[in-house]
Amino acid sequence: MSAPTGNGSIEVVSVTKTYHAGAMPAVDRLDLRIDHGSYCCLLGPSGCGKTTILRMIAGHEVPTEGDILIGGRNMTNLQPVERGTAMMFQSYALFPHRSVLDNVAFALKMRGASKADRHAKARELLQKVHLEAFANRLPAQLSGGQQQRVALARALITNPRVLLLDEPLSALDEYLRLQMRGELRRVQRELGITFIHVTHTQLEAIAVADTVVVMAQGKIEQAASARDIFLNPRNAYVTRFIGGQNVLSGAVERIAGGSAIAVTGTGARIEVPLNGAQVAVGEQIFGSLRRDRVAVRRRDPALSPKDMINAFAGEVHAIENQGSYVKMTIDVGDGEEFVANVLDEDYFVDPIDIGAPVLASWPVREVRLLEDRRPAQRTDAMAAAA
Amino acid sequence: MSAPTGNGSIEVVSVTKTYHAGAMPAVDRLDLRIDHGSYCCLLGPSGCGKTTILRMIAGHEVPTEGDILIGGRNMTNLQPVERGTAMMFQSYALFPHRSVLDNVAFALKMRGASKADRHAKARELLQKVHLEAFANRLPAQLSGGQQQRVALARALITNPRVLLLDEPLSALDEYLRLQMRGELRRVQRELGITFIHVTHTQLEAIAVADTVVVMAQGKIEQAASARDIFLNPRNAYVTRFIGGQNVLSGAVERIAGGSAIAVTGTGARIEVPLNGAQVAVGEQIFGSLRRDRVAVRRRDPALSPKDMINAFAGEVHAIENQGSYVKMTIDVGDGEEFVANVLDEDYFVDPIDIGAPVLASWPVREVRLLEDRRPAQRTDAMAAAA
Amino acid sequence: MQTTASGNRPWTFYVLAAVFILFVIFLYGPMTVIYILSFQGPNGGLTFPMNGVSTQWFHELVEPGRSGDIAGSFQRSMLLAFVAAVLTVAICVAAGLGFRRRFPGAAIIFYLVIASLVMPGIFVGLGISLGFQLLGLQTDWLISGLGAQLTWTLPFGLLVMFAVIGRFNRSYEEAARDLGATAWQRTREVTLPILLPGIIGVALFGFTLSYDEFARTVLTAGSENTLPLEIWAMTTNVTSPALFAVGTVTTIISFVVIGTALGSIALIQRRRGRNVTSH
Amino acid sequence: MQTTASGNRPWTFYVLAAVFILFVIFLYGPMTVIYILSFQGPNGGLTFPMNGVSTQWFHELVEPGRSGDIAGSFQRSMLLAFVAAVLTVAICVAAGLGFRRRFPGAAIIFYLVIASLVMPGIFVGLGISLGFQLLGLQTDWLISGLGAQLTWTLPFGLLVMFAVIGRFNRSYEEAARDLGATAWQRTREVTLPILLPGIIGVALFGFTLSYDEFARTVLTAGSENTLPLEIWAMTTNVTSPALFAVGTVTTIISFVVIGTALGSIALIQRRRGRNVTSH
Repeated sequence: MSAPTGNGSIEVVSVTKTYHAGAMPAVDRLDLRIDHGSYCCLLGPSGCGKTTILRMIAGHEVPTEGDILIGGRNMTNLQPVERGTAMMFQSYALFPHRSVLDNVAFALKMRGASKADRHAKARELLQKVHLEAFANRLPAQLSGGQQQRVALARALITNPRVLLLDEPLSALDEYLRLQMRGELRRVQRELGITFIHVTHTQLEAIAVADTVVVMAQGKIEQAASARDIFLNPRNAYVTRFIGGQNVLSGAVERIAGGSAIAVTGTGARIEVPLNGAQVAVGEQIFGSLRRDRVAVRRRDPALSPKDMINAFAGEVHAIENQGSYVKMTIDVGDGEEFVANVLDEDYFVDPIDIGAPVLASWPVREVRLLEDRRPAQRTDAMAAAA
Repeated sequence: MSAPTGNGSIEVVSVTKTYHAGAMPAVDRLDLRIDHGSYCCLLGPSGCGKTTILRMIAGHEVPTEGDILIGGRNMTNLQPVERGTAMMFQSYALFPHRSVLDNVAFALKMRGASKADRHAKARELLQKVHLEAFANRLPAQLSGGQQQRVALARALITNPRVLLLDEPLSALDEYLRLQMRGELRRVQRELGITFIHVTHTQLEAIAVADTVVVMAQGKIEQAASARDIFLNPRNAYVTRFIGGQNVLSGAVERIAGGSAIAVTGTGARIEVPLNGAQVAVGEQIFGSLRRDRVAVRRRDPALSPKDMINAFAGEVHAIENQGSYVKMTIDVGDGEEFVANVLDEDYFVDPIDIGAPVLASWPVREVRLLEDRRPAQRTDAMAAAA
Repeated sequence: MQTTASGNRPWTFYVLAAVFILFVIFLYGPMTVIYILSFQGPNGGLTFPMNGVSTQWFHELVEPGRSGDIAGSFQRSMLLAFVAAVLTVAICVAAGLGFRRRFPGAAIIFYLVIASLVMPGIFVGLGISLGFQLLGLQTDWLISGLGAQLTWTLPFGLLVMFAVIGRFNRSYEEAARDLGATAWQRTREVTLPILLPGIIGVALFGFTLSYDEFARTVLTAGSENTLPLEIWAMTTNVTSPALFAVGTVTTIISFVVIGTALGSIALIQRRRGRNVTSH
Repeated sequence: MQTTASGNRPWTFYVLAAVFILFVIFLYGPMTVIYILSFQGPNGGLTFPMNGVSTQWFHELVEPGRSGDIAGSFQRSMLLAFVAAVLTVAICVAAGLGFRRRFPGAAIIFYLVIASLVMPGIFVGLGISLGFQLLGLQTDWLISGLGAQLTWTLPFGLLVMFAVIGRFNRSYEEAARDLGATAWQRTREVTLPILLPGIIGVALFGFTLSYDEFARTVLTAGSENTLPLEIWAMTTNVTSPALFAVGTVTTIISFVVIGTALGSIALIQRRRGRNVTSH
């Protein structure tokens, strides 16, 4: 019964998917390689094309252009069952009229296995997900977490080399969600097969994945390890979407000592280490800055921050206690959200309230240059002078 | 039109609510005091009675026993409109056939205000929530976040002294949820009225509330400031539910230097500072330990942890990258989840993988005694000897 | 989601399409014959060939006495259908709203009402006429006839109304209450407008089922005929194309009624956006 | 949620309850008279008083020739209703599944089918009999009669089926496909079993609407009567309580049919748990 678990590497080669002639493509000339045995998360807001990619790998959609390779073989036009993949659906799609055991055994029944054989194998899988006692129940008699495990067992019974998970945790409540995402990761490690997991939740992607693929409007914005995505987001979109970092921006005033000195919209100056990147004076550059590297202290309202560098003056816009740290949102006057995550023991020594004037500062080395550039623009002042 | 915002303190006095004769009460002899102008979160799993309390304060349910006082006056049997409260419903319950403006003006229309008056006041409120441009739209034409703001404006038009919010963020996606919870907090500060907010999400409660009320099965487990709930959970239930801390437990072996030395189920020894509390030898005691205070290092598998104190030997069960820290779930062999949150820069120096043997240790001062006690029990060994 | 991997339509699709085209031909072919023949020339007969084209048979309908009491029975049927629709809406909406709260005996009454759907129509009429006879009352289209039709329109209306109200979110009413609306204000300003599309559907059911009713009405209409009864009488007596002219007119009326009703439902739904009724 | 602050029932509740009790009395009172009179003694007449009690009129039903062709027409009606139900289910299920994918002209066909609901029944029958006449065919209850009834049962069945399939989650089928089921296996093992309660509902509609049909059937049944036609003939010819015995028997049959159908739907729904149909 158990086919050998072949090579589960995935190649998406220049794939485009357009649903209606003339409409915006859901997926736009996308290339992606996923190594065998890795855990990959496709992350993006709804409508970014992540589910479409998953469904094309599964064989439930056919690309308009381009190829899907699994284990090095072109599978673009094959039926799902010929691909060695298995899919777990968002609401699990457990068959409501079949027992848990028959749900899990379904794929073997379709392949013509005898009742004894398929039930034996199904029981084995139910044991793995600790649900052997529920074999004769109907899905509606199980909790959400149990249903998810049945769906997992049902998908795994054919020994797929790739498991495709469409928002596998979205039907669970917060508590179970945190618990089950650890379990998914464990199962993937144990089986050593490729998992591709679609989600719109940044923390979920970073928590479980080896590789995170951040998408927007049918294209990949960045594909990298979870750690890289968090530490070194490529551009302002990824930085904002992942959320652990602030986006800084300013027009380059001068370049000194391997760093660009840029003037922000509010007139503050920031220093951005260039690490060899080339930027031109006048160009608008962007940088990322970890929220937990920002220090916040009270500010004398009279103090002008104009001549300070690597510090923003502002007012506290919102305070959110997060348990082990406090999230302070600071209004720095340029419309971009600026957040400092301050350790709880530091914050509660002298709690700063909403509306208080503060100064936020950070070490230069924590700023990273992003790829976005905008050409030099005539400033309002120049326009007025002209 | 604008009635003065009276005193919005709430007293729930020994209230019981039973829906069906003979059934378990949804709320069971519950007492609660909420100060005027504070932001209070009722937190608990579904079915714990938190929504029932909210609805009894709003006047949509009548207590089976006990009294509800608002601003010091007994309101137990009054109609909602006589209470000076306003409620925001879970799915907002915006009237789909009325424009945004008419939705907001609805309460004034019911009070017989002229069209000009009520529209003027409604426009004023829409301006406050930055939706004046959408006044003539229908609710279905707005996004989820905009609908929430309309619901807020509609509830605030009668200048209530208490705003009751039933899971106000549950209909929003993750990104908006984070944004809007800060906004709710800001609005409450600005208006200075009492907010009572029902949620089942721990982080949400801690993030917005002055006072968090943790509930289970119709009773209050703990009511305290957000910081206190996080730092000093009263018992194991609250500790597990809030989630930032581990629960330790063991039988008291001896008491020394103001601390109890207890033996855990796996034979490890833990030290629990008593701070004057009385415990008896043999009694089962419980302690809480912040997850971000646990240090984890690799362990020689041969090493026996038996004679160590304040350290658990175990294997890594799950690893979840959380961006600025890594959540390591460690299997210490006693069935209780044991988690260490390790700073990312520490973890990634030498990443420990799933299955690796590790030793988790912590400073004694980070352990806090919980109120739960269980009397001394015959151990299995004693039973076997008998 | 709109397309799946199997791009071609299966053969079953074509079989199905063929069945439907057959159905449409079977139903509309003969009806078309009726519509065409209703424009038969003044000297034409009940079948083809057409002997010229005229609207003479339509004129004959409104002249009393020429082809039975078509004008009178049409007025009666319209009035009856209107009254039946109004009563069906009033009772079904009230019942739908009132019976959300359970009370002892609700299930029994509900099943008795629904069971009347499957009672043989002829016998319902027979029973009611017998009952009137036993009580010494005269059967009349607007009394016993209306009653007999309500035994048919009410259960249908109730089924629709319960389905509609089952999807109605009570928090709309609670929100209105919270905002100070009295019970009457809640019903008028919130509940009824939100339920409006369903209410129009119930009215449509009531009107159409009454307008077209035969089996229950035939023994309870008394001395004056409703339109279907008059037409039935005509099929045995009248040998002129006026019969077909009636068919053309009633079909047009039916289409206007259903078009207006469905059109207004669609309009309301579109105005409110798709996602509203579902929560 | 079960109770609200206002504990007492409003006066409107009692008005409503009264209306319903009146309705039930109006409908079931006369029917009860029929049921009682069907046990009239051998020498009793068509009204009260009862002249003894007997089951003689039931015996008379099965003896051919005594009270018209009741047994024959009953067999015809049962067969016709069964065939109509089977065809309605087959076509509606196929249409419901097939028409999920849009195709050019789908909307037109759909509206044509639904519009047939509001076509006056008498005229549908007239048109079909006229069509048969024009084509030189003989009308027959199992051919033209069945066709005429399908113009009534199919649109109802389609409305129910579209409602049922609208709530059917396509991911069940995709999951089956992902697990290696062929198109036929998907339909047989997943789609049809999940839709079963709705399919039973459609069958029930088809059976009941056909069994009780009068207006469309009367001109298309040909020389042999269906049960409603036979009963109609009896109301003018037969003057014995055998007529009432027919009423009692057909009512029992109707209740058995609806009870079995609704009971099996309830059973299936309970087995699967409440929350399944909704997603």
